[in-house]
Amino acid sequence: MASKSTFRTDVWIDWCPGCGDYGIVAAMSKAFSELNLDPSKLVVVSGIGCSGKTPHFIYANGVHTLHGRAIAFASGIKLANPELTVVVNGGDGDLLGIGVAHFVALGRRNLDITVILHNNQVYGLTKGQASPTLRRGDKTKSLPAPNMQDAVNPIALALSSGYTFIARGYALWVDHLKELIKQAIRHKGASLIDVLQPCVTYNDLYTTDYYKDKLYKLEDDPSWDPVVSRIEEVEDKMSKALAKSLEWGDRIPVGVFYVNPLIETYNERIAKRNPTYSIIPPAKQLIAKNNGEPIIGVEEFKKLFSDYIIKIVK
Amino acid sequence: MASKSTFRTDVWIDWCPGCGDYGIVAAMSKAFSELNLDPSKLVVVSGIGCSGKTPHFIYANGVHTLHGRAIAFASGIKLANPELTVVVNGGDGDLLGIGVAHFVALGRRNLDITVILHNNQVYGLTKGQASPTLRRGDKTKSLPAPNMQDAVNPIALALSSGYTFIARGYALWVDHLKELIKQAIRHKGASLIDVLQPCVTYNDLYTTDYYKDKLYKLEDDPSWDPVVSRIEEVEDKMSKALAKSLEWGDRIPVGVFYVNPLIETYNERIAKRNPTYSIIPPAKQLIAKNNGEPIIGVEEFKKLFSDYIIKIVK
Amino acid sequence: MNDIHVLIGGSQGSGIDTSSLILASALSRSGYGVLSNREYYSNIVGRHSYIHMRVSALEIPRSLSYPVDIFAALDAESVFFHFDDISSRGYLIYDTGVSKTRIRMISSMEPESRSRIESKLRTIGAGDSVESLVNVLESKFNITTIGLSYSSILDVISEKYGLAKAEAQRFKNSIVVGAIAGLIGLNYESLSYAIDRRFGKRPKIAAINKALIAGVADEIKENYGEPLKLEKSKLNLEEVLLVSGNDIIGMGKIVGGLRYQSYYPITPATDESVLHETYEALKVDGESIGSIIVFQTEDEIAAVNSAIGAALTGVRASTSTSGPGFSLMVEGLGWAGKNEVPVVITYYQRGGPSTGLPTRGSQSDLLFTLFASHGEFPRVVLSSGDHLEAFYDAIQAFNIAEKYQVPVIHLIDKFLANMTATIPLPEWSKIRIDRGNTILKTDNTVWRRFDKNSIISPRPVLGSGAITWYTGDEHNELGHITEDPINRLEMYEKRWKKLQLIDADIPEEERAIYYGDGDEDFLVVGWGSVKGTILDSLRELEKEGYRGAFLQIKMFQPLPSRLISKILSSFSPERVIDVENNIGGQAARVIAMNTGYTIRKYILKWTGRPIYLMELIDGIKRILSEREDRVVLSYGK
Amino acid sequence: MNDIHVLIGGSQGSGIDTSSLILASALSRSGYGVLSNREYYSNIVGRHSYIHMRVSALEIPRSLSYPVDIFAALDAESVFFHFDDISSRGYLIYDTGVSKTRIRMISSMEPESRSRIESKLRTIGAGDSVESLVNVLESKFNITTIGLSYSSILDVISEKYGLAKAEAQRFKNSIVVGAIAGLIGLNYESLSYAIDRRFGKRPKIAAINKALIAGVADEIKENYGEPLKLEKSKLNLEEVLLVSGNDIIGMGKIVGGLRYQSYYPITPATDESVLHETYEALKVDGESIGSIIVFQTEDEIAAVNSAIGAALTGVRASTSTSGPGFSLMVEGLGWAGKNEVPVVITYYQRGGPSTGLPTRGSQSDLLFTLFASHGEFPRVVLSSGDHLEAFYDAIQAFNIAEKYQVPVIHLIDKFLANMTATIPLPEWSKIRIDRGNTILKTDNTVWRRFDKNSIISPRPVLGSGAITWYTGDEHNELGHITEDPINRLEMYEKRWKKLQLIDADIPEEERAIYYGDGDEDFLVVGWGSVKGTILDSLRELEKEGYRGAFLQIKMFQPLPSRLISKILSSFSPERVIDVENNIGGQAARVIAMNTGYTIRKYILKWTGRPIYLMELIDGIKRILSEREDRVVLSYGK
Ligand SMILES: Cc1ncc(C[n+]2csc(CCOP(=O)(O)OP(=O)(O)O)c2C)c(N)n1
Ligand SMILES: Cc1ncc(C[n+]2csc(CCOP(=O)(O)OP(=O)(O)O)c2C)c(N)n1
Ligand code: SF4
Ligand code: SF4
Ligand SMILES: [Mg+2]
Ligand SMILES: [Mg+2]
Repeated sequence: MASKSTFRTDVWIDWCPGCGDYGIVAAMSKAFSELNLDPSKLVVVSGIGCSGKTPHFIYANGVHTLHGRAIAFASGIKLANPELTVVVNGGDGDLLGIGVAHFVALGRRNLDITVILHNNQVYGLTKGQASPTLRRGDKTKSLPAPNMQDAVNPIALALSSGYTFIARGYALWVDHLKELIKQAIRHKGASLIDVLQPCVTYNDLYTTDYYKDKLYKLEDDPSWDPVVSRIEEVEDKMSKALAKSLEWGDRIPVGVFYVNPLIETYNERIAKRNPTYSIIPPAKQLIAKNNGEPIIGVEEFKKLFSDYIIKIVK
Repeated sequence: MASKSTFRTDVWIDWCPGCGDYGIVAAMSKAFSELNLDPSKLVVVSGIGCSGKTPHFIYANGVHTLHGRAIAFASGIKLANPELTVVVNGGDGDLLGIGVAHFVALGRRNLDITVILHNNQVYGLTKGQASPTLRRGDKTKSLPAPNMQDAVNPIALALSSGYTFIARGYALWVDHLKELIKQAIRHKGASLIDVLQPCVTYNDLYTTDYYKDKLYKLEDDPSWDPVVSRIEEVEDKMSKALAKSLEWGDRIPVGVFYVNPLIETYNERIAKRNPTYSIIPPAKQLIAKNNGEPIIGVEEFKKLFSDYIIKIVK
Repeated sequence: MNDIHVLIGGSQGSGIDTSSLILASALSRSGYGVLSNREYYSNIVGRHSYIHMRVSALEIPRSLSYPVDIFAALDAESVFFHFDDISSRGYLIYDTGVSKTRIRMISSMEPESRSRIESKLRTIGAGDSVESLVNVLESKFNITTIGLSYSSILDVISEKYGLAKAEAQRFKNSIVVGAIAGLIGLNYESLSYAIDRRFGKRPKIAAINKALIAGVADEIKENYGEPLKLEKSKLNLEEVLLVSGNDIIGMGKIVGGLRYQSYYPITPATDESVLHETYEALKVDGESIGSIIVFQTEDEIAAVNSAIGAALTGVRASTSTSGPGFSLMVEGLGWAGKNEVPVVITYYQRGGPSTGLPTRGSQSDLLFTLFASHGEFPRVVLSSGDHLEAFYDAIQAFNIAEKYQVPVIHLIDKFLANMTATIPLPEWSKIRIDRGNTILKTDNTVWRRFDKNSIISPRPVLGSGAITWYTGDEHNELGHITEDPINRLEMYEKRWKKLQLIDADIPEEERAIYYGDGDEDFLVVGWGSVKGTILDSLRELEKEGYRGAFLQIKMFQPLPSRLISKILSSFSPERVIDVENNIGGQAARVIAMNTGYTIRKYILKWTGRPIYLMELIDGIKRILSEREDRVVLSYGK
Repeated sequence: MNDIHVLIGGSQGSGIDTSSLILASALSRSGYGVLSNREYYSNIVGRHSYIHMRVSALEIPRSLSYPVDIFAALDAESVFFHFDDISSRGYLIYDTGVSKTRIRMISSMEPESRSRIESKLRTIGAGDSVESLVNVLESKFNITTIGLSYSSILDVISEKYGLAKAEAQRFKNSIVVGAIAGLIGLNYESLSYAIDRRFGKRPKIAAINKALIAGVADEIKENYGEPLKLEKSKLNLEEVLLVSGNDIIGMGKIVGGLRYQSYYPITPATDESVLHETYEALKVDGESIGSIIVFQTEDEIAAVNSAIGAALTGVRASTSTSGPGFSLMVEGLGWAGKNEVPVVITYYQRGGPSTGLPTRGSQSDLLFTLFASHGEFPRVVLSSGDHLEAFYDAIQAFNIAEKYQVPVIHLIDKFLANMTATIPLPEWSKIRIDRGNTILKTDNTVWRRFDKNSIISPRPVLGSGAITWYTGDEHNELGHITEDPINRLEMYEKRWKKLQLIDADIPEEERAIYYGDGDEDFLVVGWGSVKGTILDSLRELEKEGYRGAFLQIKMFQPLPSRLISKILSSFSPERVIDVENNIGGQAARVIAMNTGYTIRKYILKWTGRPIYLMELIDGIKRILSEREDRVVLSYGK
């Protein structure tokens, strides 16, 4: 059977041999294990695509949702039970194309969810059409003609949407990626990890060969400090992160681009308005007595809704 | 009746007295008139909201579509008949919330459409809920509590999506706005005009009073040159535009933020692959003979689809 | 009088809501039953809107009718719109300040309405000014027209209280409240109570209103002598709720245990979520007994999917919307069905198709809700006939959703949503929370979430301690993808059989309500907010010797087919009449689909306005006289 | 032999598509009729897939059946999956290199399938290795097992042509082509033609394939002597199309004047748009006769709405999708209905609900298409029974859309979409383009786009010279918003009446096809791709003395109700059988809804696999023997 220590189920992984997604699963399960997470308090949510199958391979609660909608499901889960650790896995088509409205909204809310973007520049499961991260003019072997649309830059989009932890990993650098995932999960707020994920079947441009000599780690530069420690630094750190995100050519950076721990999470924003929320999550609140009577009896009802009640004086 | 010279219909405008939208209609119709457009070759497309009603007040073809979807409709119109001038009007909820996927996609394609964003920071027609451009912590009179989500920056989003003409106008500066609209329409490619549009009924924060002393024109600074004249300038002009877009406080810039005339439009990209496209628009192509026979007769069929035909040799 | 109809017209934003609320509260306070509908354009300021109210000393009204006894017009446009809605012997209250206004000067009137009204004016021989129309009403139609100079009345007020002219304008709507109160003899105490209820936190405004209303009322009383004085109420209630449909459903959900409500603004659903926002911190006596997350999403796709996500954690989760929003929820609905997730969608029908008539009503989305989303999965579709039913049903919707692990669509219409009514407090003995096989806590990590051993598998929620998987793909008992044909066969049928199970569990009599003794000779079939109008029409018709029964369909999926068949076939096929607010006779089609019984007679309306009592009575008579098979109703502005 | 069933199994990505294409082309070249279905997982590489093909010397096959005469397995997994699909006296071709492979070593097999297969193995007394299974097949089941060492064969090739081992692997699938060719006596010329057709542009690969296939074929011939030799074809055709359903629909649309196709990738619809991409520049003899915009959008919402936008300009515009995509198109559909826009949606049904079985088939979305979107508006829903029909219908869909200014949904299923068939060329005499009242050019700027004087108002397109307005709100004749109740009444009914108009215009006989002489004593009702299987089953049953007719429903909206009622009621109710690929008997429900006729007998399947001839024959017999009311089919891996 599946096992907690490895965070892996015994479901056969049906990705193509050599697919970068294997690295992502390996990094995730290592990260979960090293963070010593309780798999029953962890929820891995995904969209549709090759990437969408991820939860079935992870020994933790898994919610494999609809194309583009993982973040919407995840948001409901996290809001209703903030005690759960929620990790989203999605494809580049999934998160940045059909689902981009939710991607942007998550940043704006800074809800404490970790998003792992399987960035393979193609729609894998539907046979290699151009995804939103493929550059204009690129022609993968799966395309009849060069791509006609400009690419979306996930890091830039996350920055401008309000994500407070933004990193890039490489699917084949499992240990490095694992550390990013750990940091992202530990971070309180919306986090994005853009994972460069070679698709061996359809993408013959952005291959392991392509990445091999180009990738470098941001943290190797000792002067690189992506963390906002005072609110005045935001603009500066953001624009540095943005500039880094535009680097794509002979050198491609991976590592942490931006962290801002100073922004309230959405759960904190709710708790401010509604203190009970932080004491007992809605998912654990009692709504009925043992005999099935609602906890709001007629007396409670009258008090709650007194504004709507009129006493008759004939 | 309605009239061509004023580009106004005789439909009664049912916006609230004092609404900024009046200024937008005035600026648009003046711009159309000064550009001497043929109203039958002009299509004003809109979404749903107070802003969505715009086409009914303009004497030109009007397509009042669905909430968030104006750009999708407009794209089909422009692709099928590139000879038409297509102008989109949408609310901030419309274009940057529910419809943001299409907003981003239009930039990536650089399709020659002008988008006029009615930015009033609220959902007007549904009674003043926070729209995606309202800042966190803001509390308009229509909100029960301060807004919990960060704002989207339309200029920044347009920049990162690939729009090649980006400007901001103010609904009450009709002549200034008119000039922006004219430039945007003349520009070949995806253009956005973010129009600050006071909503007198629900938004008591971003009022004419608020804007009065803060707005300034970018063009008043003689050193401001938003136009990319060589492709190497892109990064620089973009980051300058971005920096300007972050200015929001005592001083708020309006005017042209960024223009890049060097990027192929989507129609040009198609024409490259498919030269007939630029000669005769699909909307004008003949598909049948006068007697109703398709122009693809059996002979043409056999030639077109010869790859699928097998001659039998018994 | 025991029963009075009142109409108040004015432009959107001019305060007729306040007038209506004050009147309704005062009347409720005095023990009368009130039912009041609001009609308005999809517009923020400037278009014509009106309140149509019925007051009864004998009962809680269930229907509205025309003509009205009193029509109070805040502006000239209203006079032109509604002059033919007033009963002969009725009263028109209008502003003499607009006497000279001609119809063609009113730019806010849509051309279609204007030209029809102009031709009506010609027909009755009125000119095109308010003045000439008023004269004709008075002379030819026996209507008492009460012209008041609104500006003079306001001038008095502004002088007395030192208000600027513009400020005083905001009290204009109180003039008509005063006038109406005078005509029907509403007592000062009730009015004062109602004003305090509305303006309690702003005593000066309350005081001005009191003075103004009392002043006008006294003057009217003096001049006209309470011609429509209401009898003392015979209703036997000590306290009532004064609520809209949105309100009472919002309350029902809260009592039913709602802990997560997502929404994207849309008329006529938003008001329910706005109520929930007020109750986020559920406080009783200053102590919180829970907290509701009210989540305004980026679109309806996120609304439904986040609610489904929330439901997976064990909260009672819901979203509210209307047609355009539901159209975007269809894919999510299928996922919920496939994954056996209890989620409740409260669906407020407005006038379609597409954007349609966003602020008007219909019952035109029934078939859509029954078959929305690709593929086959069980869902429950439940509709409510009035405010109280809607309250219980809102709770019941959650119970069904959790007990059978299915999405439930609670189908309401704009008429019910926006009608304000006085209703008695719900009876708590009728309320139970049934969470079915929901497992909130377990020590067992290993669960077959979709155990095929029973149709309803035990459901450990996310966070309970169990580890479970969900997917929209066909899945095995663990929730992992499988394309195996035999698992497919069984898992698909396991889900589908829930419909049979629900059909067997919930008595048919609760899903289709028969109103009749068994000796009636015709039958009216209907659903949703037409209920009250149908019942009242049958009562009226009985006075004329017609004896009809009513079959109200409450649950459309699973439809109580056997009971319906039995009832339908006990009537002559020529005497079964379907009444709906749509063009397609949708409920009748659902009945045909499930029972093979084809209803032959229809009374339909699709103008976006409610079905009124007098037109329904007339329609039924026309059908029963066998002159017509299909009567199309169209009354109302 | 006149009729042969062949099955080829192998893992996804191992080239069985190529095998199948070469075989089918070669057979077609020799004049045989071919029908071939592909079954595969929602997976790119590694899961089991197979081709199920029928070849006939007498006709163009319309159905598939089991058991098969030849089963060629590319790997061990295939052997375990399909050993019981082989007829006794049939042939199994397998790789001796996997003889020792045990079922539990095959990790790509889903646990549900594995455990069922293991228990089958036990039942027949086979061990758990390929070898032991093969032995049992040979000894107990009379199956000739042909073990070939695939690696030795490839070694020869790699040596001869200097290929690396891995390269040589890519020719593995040609081994089974050769073996099958040998068994059925397929001639070299046809094979060579087929190989050139596939690999013409890569002569070396073509040459290797030819050598390999011919070599294996000769060896098999030598050892087994063409035991299943096909008779010379009696089909009287000079040329055929070898096409999938996706292909032929794509072609039909092009002939029908398609100029705008939007899509978002989704199985099983994408292939149609991929074909269109190849034909963007419509070139005949090097000259372009038009251009098609093929627009890959950001989602299906954009796909449908951009197509609607395009249609407004006068192009014939369409989008193709399947369930999840259509679920997102629902709101757009309503806008098109409301604005009377001719747009065609080609809807390929796959296994639902939700993500379901993305690469399998169903007929479970009929009711959804009929009622999708809120509110009431006319739409046409058209379904096709086979490849040729689908071609004509694709053109017809545009004609109806333009003539009646309505959205048209062309409902296909994955079975038809993914089945490859040899078919004759369409007949041009049956093809007409009817653009109705589409006005491409006018000097008149002033138009009442929604002129109520006729149900179908003249339609000047955007850019024609006219000025028109459109809105999803209720609108007046100019297309401007109006909430006037009487305009509402009329405009709503104007749209709705199109259904009656279409119902009156298009002969019922074209919308429901009756196959029978009138003297049959039972009736099968069905739609879509079950057509061929039903017709073949009736033919087979006739041989056993059963006499059945078939009623094929082609148009579901407007349904040809009178004709259907007439036909249904001419049979004994016990002898009317509904056959569908769903659990709900959806077509039967549509019939009940429209006619009141309730079908009592059902043969249903929802495993995602097609209905096979032999199981349908059996099902019909079981129904006719009156033992069962509902037969559930489940054959197929
Ligand atoms: C609404 C909807 N549209 C289309 C599809 C078909 N579909 C399945 S996977 C996929 C694209 C996957 O691409 P991506 O998100 O990049 O994920 P990847 O496979 O590359 O991991 C699509 C379009 C779907 N499942 N649902
Ligand atoms: C799918 C859908 N959801 C919700 C609505 C209801 N709705 C109408 S207008 C509107 C918001 C308008 O806000 P915005 O886009 O900012 O435009 P504004 O009114 O401010 O100009 C909404 C949510 C709708 N029409 N369609
Ligand atoms: S198609 Fe690409 S992304 Fe999908 S499993 Fe194969 S290699 Fe991975
Ligand atoms: S609500 Fe606001 S945006 Fe809408 S018309 Fe009124 S002022 Fe303008
Ligand atoms: Mg991808
Ligand atoms: Mg707005």
